[in-house]
Amino acid sequence: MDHFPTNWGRPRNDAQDLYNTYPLHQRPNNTPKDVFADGVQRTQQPIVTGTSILAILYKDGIMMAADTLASYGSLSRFKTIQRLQSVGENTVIGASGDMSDFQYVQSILEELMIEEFTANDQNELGPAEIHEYLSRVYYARRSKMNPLWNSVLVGGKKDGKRFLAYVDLLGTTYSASTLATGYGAYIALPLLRSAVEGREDELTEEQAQKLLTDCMRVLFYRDARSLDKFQIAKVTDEGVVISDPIKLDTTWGFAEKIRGYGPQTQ
Amino acid sequence: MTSIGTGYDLSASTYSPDGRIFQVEYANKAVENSGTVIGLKVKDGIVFAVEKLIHSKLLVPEANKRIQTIDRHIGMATAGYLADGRQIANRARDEASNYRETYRTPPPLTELVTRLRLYVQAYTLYSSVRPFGCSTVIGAIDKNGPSLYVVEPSGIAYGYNGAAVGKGRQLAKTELEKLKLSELTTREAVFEAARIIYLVHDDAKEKEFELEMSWIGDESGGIHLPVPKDLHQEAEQKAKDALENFD
Amino acid sequence: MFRNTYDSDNTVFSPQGRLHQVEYALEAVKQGSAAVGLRSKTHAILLALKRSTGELASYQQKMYRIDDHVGIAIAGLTSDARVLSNFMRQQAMSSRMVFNRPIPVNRLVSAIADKAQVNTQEYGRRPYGVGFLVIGHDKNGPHLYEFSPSGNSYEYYAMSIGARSQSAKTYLEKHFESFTDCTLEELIQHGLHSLRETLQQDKELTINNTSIGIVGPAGTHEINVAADGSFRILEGEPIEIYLKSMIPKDAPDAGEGAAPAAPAGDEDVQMAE
Amino acid sequence: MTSFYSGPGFDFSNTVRNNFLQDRGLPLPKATSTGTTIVGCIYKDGVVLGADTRATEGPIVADKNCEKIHYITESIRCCGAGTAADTEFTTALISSNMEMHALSTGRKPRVVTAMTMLKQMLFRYQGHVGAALVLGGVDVTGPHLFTIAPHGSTDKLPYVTMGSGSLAAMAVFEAGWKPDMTREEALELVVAAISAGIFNDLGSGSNVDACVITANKTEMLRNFVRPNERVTKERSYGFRRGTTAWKKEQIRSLIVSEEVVKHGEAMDVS
Amino acid sequence: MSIMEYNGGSVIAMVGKDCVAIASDLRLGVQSLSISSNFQKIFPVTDRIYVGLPGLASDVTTLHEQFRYRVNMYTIKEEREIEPQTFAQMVSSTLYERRFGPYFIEPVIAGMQRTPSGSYEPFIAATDLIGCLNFAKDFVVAGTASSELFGAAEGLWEPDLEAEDLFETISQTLLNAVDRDTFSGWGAVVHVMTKDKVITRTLKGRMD
Amino acid sequence: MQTVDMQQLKSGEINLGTSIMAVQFKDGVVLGADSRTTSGSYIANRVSDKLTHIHDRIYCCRSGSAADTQAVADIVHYHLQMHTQQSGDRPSVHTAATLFEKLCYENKDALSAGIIVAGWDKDVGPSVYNIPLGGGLFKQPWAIGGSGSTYVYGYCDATYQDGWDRDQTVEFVKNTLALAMSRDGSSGGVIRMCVITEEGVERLFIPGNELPKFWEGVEVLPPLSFKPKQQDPSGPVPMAVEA
Repeated sequence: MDHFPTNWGRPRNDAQDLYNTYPLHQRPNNTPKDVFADGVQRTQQPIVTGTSILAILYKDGIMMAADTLASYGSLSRFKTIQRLQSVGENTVIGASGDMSDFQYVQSILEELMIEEFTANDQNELGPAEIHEYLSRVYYARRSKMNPLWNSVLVGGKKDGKRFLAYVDLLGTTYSASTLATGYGAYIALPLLRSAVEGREDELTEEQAQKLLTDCMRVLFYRDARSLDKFQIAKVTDEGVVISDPIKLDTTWGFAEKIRGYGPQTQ
Repeated sequence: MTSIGTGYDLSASTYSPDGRIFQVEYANKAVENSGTVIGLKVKDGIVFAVEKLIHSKLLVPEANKRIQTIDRHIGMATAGYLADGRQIANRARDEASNYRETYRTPPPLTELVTRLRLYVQAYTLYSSVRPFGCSTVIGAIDKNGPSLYVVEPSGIAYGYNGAAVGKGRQLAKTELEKLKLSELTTREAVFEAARIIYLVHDDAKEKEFELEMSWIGDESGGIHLPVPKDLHQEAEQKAKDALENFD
Repeated sequence: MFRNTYDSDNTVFSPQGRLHQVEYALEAVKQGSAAVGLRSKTHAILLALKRSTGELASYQQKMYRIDDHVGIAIAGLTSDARVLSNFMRQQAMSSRMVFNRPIPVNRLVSAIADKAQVNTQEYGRRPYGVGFLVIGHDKNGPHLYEFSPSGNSYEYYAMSIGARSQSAKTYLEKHFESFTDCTLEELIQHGLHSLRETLQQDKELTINNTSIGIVGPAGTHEINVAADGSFRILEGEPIEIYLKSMIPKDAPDAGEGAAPAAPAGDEDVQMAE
Repeated sequence: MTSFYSGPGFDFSNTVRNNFLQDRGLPLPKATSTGTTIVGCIYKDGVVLGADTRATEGPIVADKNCEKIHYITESIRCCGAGTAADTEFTTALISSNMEMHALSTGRKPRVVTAMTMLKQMLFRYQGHVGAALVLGGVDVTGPHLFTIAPHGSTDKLPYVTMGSGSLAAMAVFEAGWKPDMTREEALELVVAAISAGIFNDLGSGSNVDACVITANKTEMLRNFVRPNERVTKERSYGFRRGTTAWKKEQIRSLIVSEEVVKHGEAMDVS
Repeated sequence: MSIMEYNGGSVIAMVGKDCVAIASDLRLGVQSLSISSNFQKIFPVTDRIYVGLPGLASDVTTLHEQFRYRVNMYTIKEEREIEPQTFAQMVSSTLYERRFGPYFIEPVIAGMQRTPSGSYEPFIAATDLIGCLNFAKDFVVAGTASSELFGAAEGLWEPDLEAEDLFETISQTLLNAVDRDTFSGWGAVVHVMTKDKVITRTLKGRMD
Repeated sequence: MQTVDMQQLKSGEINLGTSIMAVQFKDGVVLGADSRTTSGSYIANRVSDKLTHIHDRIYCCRSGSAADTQAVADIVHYHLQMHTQQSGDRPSVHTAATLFEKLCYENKDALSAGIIVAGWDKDVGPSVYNIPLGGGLFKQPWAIGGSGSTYVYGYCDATYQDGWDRDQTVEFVKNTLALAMSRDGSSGGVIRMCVITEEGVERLFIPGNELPKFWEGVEVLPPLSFKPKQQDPSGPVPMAVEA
């Protein structure tokens, strides 16, 4: 007979915490293994998806941009989805890929931030810590052959230091002064690189914003899963600001005189 | 003391012949000997105040917190065994987190208190454990507005407009009853809370103490935060002045 | 000895609401040799008295490094200390792995306190029989905590635990207000003075029976200290110089006297301006 | 030995054997491909074409400075991406046909003619001839620019990109293109687009080739920009003579030495 | 395993100062089994053209014969010896004819090209198995050790090597590269061409 | 894209994801199409013209494989020119549609083409023919096609009425295409339209930034954080607890 009420409903597992040395609330939750686990199919592909995220360093901090579309295959299913999320006072994350997984990640980050808040000891998690945490989460899930289907950019500024890094469904991480996920890595990154690299400390907020807007426009022109409505997030010493959705102005006039695909002229 | 020596008071799983569970009553004794904790539910918020007894002058002031945060919008303070109190707080955080995970919405206090008291009550049932030696004053602003509860070692939980536990609870309760709590603002309640703590401490004439206060209200953005330094000082000063006038 | 009905196990409250088993565990801490901790605004240090069971035995270890920024001194059951310090190391490493940040010291102390509380509430266990002094530094500066088997933990300006720790405490209470602005050398001097209070008659502090643990920037006598002032334990030869700086107990202004002045002619000890 | 007779068109006589080998689990090797960034853009007075100069074979750089802007006629040029051999032979064939067409009509050939020949040929092979082309030129009807995809579809646009670096190059165009540019603006934009491919796409690399076509002049700017010059080695790694041991040597002299022998009658050599 | 690795073998050609060299290993294998250590993959086409044919051994023979036939036909029709440049185009179109059923050969061509002024200049070229020509100014490689050859040659080749130096460079490049390729090796042969002679040397190499 | 599989099939082909339509009215027909050409989800051409001239008063809208539909359109164009040369008369829309259908049907295994043929002829006036994937000839007063059409069948059924004039028809085509383009990722760009009447062919062009607007939603999903709602504290005291 196990006399401890907190253990009831949990199988005894000698492999973990043999002597119950953990405090009650931290005991490893040894739920029974699912007998069908071997036959379970994990997520094979993303379903409701968001496209590229762009992010750059600039003089005062970091700036990130994402459109507000969540696609279902080729269907533009949800057109008002915010894909940028502030985490604490100094960090913003943006996700492409599966939106259900992103919402899950948002919720665990929310849990984490509440846990930090309730500790009430002035030890906030900054962008570097959140990025490290996310990389562990993503790597742990891919190691269970059940990845969270996202590419995430984490950016922020804390204690005067700018931070910008990438993590994806495999737990791959890297850091650079310009980052882009999805089609952005092919289309926007070349533009961002030539505009930003080497000028991270000179770029003003206006220049940074114009650059990201130009790239979002190019992406809207060339990515069939994008939208002409997007948001820009910036993190500076003053904290995180996520803009209201911005509508892109676009140019099409040059195409009016185009006729057909070959010799056609009328 | 009909209990001592009868052998009916050695286990939480034992009734006395007249139907009492002495271990639970003893646990209450631990609460009754500790510094006073009060909680006020007012018009637009919640205020906690704790009489933190200083057992050594080597302690770093303001470092050893007695009021804990359970969720952004939920705070709590315990009287009795502090280690037990932290255990309850950890459980409360887990429950709050579990609620959030399931329902993706902040836990209402009623729900949290229900879970918490079941947890505390489980420790009154078995000889293999002892009841918690602490009472918990827990309060929040949730979708139903401000609310305040006390969870006792027995697992009982009552809702209160003004709650007091610990050594000076009687006097504190009398003082609380004098207030028109439902008309006070949270800011006003801070002053009342400080005054009451100073009053009950003065009554006991005991060791040194430190006043610790927190609030949940419009001014704190609906989240549980320590009372700002300047307001804290102002309230403390007023409380001291009131005490002198009272004498 | 008086036989108490309510002290046989930790799941029983006494009619006064006391937990005798826990109180006895606190006594176990006093069985261990003393440890002293104190802090200035730049440093936190630990000093401990090591015991040896005999001529042929080595001195028992009193201090453990937990992480770069945290160290502990123990008093009580060494084996319990091993379990808890190991747990602390795991917590510290996990924080570095998951968040790439040094674990905040207060959380580390709370974690073992929470762990200790379990042993005061469930049948078939005993409370841990060891107390810790924990020093560490984080962005808010140096810290000193005491952890005790009751599951309590507090932050102090200065504290002592273990056998005859009350005498050391008395010294500390008398002087702690001056610690804030002390240099490392002065702080160690205070520490040694207070540790000396715990000695039995006819014993004294030697390089063999004294350990000093430090977090904070390198002192004037220290070499090869990491720039971030991470935790280090001084034992043996290197503490000679500190022992020498002590003012003899029978000196007019030593021990009970006012804050120790720099010994005349000893240029190694510098007073803060 | 019927195989020595070669008729026009492709010879499929090896396919049975090759399919057999493939079925036995021996995968067929990779052909040289031009991962490639190729672009074209119309400006005020004509057309500018651009290309990088890297050829790849799987992950290997097979040629560091190949030519991807192919000659069709004097004022029509064609950039090729995809299977290198296909782009070479397809453009060579169409170039030849265009020359014939010009000779038989007696007129300067038009860009749409080349475009139609190319698309019809590629459509016939249903994408198996892996040529992705950017065709540009100037004829009596003005400047023209087309892309032709391997399956034979065409697009008519004022600025186009193709190949694996087409996304990077297109981003540069979308951000910087404007109507009625000058020659310098157009050339600069084309160089920027190709450079974006060279530096961001693994399949593209080395130098920028450009070609400016106007109504009466075509400038082929081979290696117009060379941003990836190899630095000269600081030291020589030449081997001392005699390093390599050999077993056998045979020298064949190609000098036909004639000894002139005085003879009775000169010039009598059989 | 790819069909290109079935018999194994590698070829490299390099340009020097007024000279050109072409070299190959001598292995013939059937998958991992070595059959011959004297399998020539380089063939003279004219006095001043050599062609190396690494790949499937049956196609080596077939293509060699095919080229011989076509070169002879060219010589008869044109009444002149074929030039390396022209021969390279012939190789290319011969292979591209079988675009959809290729021979498994990646030819390497080396020769001395006659200039309008009557002197000779070095010429090298290689094609893939469907005839895509690669005219390099430094070196060309093909065969199972091609990636190793690329690496070694990229480091060792230098411009304007005299014939004897070119011999050392191409020999060392080949020997070191094939030592890291299981499908190539078992000895090597080098041909160095200058305007007036061809030196053919059989090298000592590892026989494993 | 660095290596080319020698045995490749028609993978990586350029696609007209497309929203196309044609509607007849009393005096003629209106054809309309978006301008997006995709290869995967990359937009290979954002301003393509999917309205293809077949004859003086006959145009077609193309959906499916770009290469196939262009080839088919070129062949029909050729045939109708020959037809005109030989008969000296303009071909009927029916004739053009029949030719399209024949090519699509007889090569159904090799082609992926969905075509709408519309125009005006002197025999029957305006007419619209729909030739779906695999062939078959279906005469309709209005026809929609392409991947975007699936999103707007309901709208067309609910909106279309007989007897519209030119302007009403143009408005209908414009709105339908804008709706389809806003939901279908494979459609987008600009709207190109053709109005064919006895008098001639009129081209209309709606740039991508001037498309008709429909509901898009205004808010973005709020973050998960919660803002407590204030309530009257004189309300009921929560939870009754047994004494």
